[in-house]
Amino acid sequence: MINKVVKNADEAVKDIPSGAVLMLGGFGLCGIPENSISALLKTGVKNLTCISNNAGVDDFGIGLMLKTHQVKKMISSYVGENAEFERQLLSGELEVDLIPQGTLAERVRAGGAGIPAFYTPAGYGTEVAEGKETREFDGKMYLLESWLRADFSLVKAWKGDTAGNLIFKGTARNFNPMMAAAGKITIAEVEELVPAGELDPNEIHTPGIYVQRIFKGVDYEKRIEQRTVTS
Amino acid sequence: MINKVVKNADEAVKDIPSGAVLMLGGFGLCGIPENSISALLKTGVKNLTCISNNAGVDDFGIGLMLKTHQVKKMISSYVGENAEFERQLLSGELEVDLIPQGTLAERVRAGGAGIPAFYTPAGYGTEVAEGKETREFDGKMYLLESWLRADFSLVKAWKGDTAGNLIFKGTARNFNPMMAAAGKITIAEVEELVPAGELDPNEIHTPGIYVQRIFKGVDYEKRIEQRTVTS
Amino acid sequence: MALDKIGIAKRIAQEVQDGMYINLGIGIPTLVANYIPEELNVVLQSENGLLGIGRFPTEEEVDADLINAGKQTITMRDGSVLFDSSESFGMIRGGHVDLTILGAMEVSENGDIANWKIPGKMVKGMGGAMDLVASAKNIIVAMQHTSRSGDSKLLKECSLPITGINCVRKIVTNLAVLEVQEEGGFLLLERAPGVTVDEIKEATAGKLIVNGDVPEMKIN
Amino acid sequence: MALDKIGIAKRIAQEVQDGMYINLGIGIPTLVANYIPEELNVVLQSENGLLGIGRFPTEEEVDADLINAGKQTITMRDGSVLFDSSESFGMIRGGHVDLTILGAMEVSENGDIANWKIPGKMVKGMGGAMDLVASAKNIIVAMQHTSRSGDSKLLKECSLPITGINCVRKIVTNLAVLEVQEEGGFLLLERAPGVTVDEIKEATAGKLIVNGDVPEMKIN
Repeated sequence: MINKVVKNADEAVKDIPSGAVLMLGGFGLCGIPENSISALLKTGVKNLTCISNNAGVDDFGIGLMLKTHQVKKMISSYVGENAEFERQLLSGELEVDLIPQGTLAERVRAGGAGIPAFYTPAGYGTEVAEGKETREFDGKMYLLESWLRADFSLVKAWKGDTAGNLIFKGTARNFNPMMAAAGKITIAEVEELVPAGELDPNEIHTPGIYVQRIFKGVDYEKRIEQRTVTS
Repeated sequence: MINKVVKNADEAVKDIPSGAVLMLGGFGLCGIPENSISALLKTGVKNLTCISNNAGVDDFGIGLMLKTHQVKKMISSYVGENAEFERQLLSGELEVDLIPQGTLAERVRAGGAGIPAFYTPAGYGTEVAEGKETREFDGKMYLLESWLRADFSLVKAWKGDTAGNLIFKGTARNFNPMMAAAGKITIAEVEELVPAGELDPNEIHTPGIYVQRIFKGVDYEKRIEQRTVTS
Repeated sequence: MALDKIGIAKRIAQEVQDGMYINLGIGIPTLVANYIPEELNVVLQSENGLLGIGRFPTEEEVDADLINAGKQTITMRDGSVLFDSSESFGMIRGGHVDLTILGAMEVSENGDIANWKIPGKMVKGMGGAMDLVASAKNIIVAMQHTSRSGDSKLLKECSLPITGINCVRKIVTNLAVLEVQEEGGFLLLERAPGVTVDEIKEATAGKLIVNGDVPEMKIN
Repeated sequence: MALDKIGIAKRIAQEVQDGMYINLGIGIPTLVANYIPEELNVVLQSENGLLGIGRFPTEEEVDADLINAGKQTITMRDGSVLFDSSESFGMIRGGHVDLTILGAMEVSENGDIANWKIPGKMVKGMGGAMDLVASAKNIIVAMQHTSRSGDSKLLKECSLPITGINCVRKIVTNLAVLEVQEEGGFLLLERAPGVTVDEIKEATAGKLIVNGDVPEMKIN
């Protein structure tokens, strides 16, 4: 099997240039590539376009990259509570493209799967439809939406093997598998890295063909946004 | 959890009417719904449109339904070696719609996922493109293809639970998951049926939401088309 | 007397039928889960990738890798399934979810809904709302009948940027249960206990249709 | 001397580079797997849902649920992955497979390929061939230079219904290795051992481009 292992996050992200288009997996703070984000803070690349369902919080996730002014544009479905984000947006430092979550998921999936465009009903009749082609199928109206692809995709999995095969945990899967497929170079960080052959081929969520680099992440914080418990 | 269990194949297929559009999982004879096909031979429904990657062989799989003249039309990517199939086709008893395999897979996936149409490069410039809209994206030409949906989808899984969740085995997965999602009524037959809660939620290939009926199949033959061995 | 949030949730819970797959939005819709009768087998979908949302976890069970679409920590029920966002919205878009319950800022008499953006205020994004309203077969809106300033939220046309057109089927407010008619208009189905038809008329800016006697809701 | 099928497979195996993901068609292409140098790490894709095709099974290992796209029983290598047909063709269409090797009945000088249908004969279907040729970045055709009746299979234009246009990059036949040029024409890269340029010219109906000395293939 092809070996995709790199030493660590610094090694994995070192050639990401300023101006690159990145995809970052995760929903809220769940399943985000914590190590790759930390490494990008150190390389200091600028003018990044970040495709990610959310933009983190002020002091975690993509929020950290906003603080260091490394992000030029966010493509997201929900940018949540993030004071620095709001400030940069209002001051014009940051561009934002808001996309319905299912359309975002499908556009990324299309990017990985070689489908340049597809029709979806989401957003028809709303401002999301402005400037987009519309069309009726079986009496219902749809919008034409195009694929999204990235120069680099940064994903986070639970287990991975040296061939780049990935297994996610719980709802930390979310956008990660589609983004893995839609990146020209996909960098996967995992909590547990095993030799090829140790994962059951029938239980793998992301085939290694989509992953160019894989490393074992360290010090996962896995911050929780809404800690809700029953007593 | 919602209980989807029905007694057996006869019970599962008894309301499939003549003229119905069916999807049948499988690639070659691998992962085909053997029990549901047997039950359909008994109900004797006619004029079926069968969407299936292949058409079985003379004495197995969909080939059995061809013998009984229950199939009006096949929508497939490869109809292989099947003398009765050829005879019916040449005599005009049977219609056939041949579709590139990836386009077939994606059209079925689109049917389940609510995408009425999408662009694919497969078949551009060939007779498959006749009468279809074409369009250029990033300097490459694509065809517009539409979704496929079925009145009933017949799928075969390895393990399933009472809530309709399915796990496939080996390459017997193939078209089964997409067809499960694209059927108005999806009938799943499984080799092993367990109570909801016994399958790991992270290892399920087809979520039970797509499955309306599930039963434990019997007497699987699992015929092999090309038995190739090393000594 | 007008219903409180729990009353609205309880009334909506009566719309739930055995065997349904349901997506609950944030806010009052989330509360509905607490009032679905035990004997009904239903499955709750979370669009971030889970079918079979369970109760909140105990302190010991808390798992950062298991949250709902509101980013709350949760547990899974027996028979749950995990999947990615593409599969999740395929499920929604493909019409496999039977019932969607969500909040709204405005609903128009032809079923348009506005619930994602207020001009002049910070825009947070539509999340999955546009996909849900454009796709679901059966959409029930849970909301207050009027805004805090007393303006009706049931309008002839939405004044806010809309989330989807022609999609809301039923509305449960603190005052009433209403059904959006094919040809337009809010058909008054039930009144909150003690609330009069006149009070509802007063609070409804869009076309209200009253056919004969309007029964009171039955809330336990 | 013209190559036999094994010779063609051996020559194509030389095109394989370390780290490649490869889809092999039925026939000669399948044989290529046997001649890929051990030291190269490559992964074979089977479009029915497997990355990491292994050797044929022993009698005891035979599993009806594990076949390749040619419907042959197979095994899996360490690090294999199983997936469904939609994911498999997403992988192909998305350009993730580095090399596709397939057979052909005809190739035209602008890279069109015909390999699925002969008018008047029973049509079996294109299977995955149209997806593969429309999607792959790097397509090598393995075929005989001429048909059994002696007609050239390297043509100005295909006479048979085509599978895809403008897609073949390289052709390895029993007589030669040729590269399809952007501007059209078959550039002669190598001759089979002992085969002359004139013999290749003779066997090529489409435009053959010969630049200087053409080396002989090196086949072990």
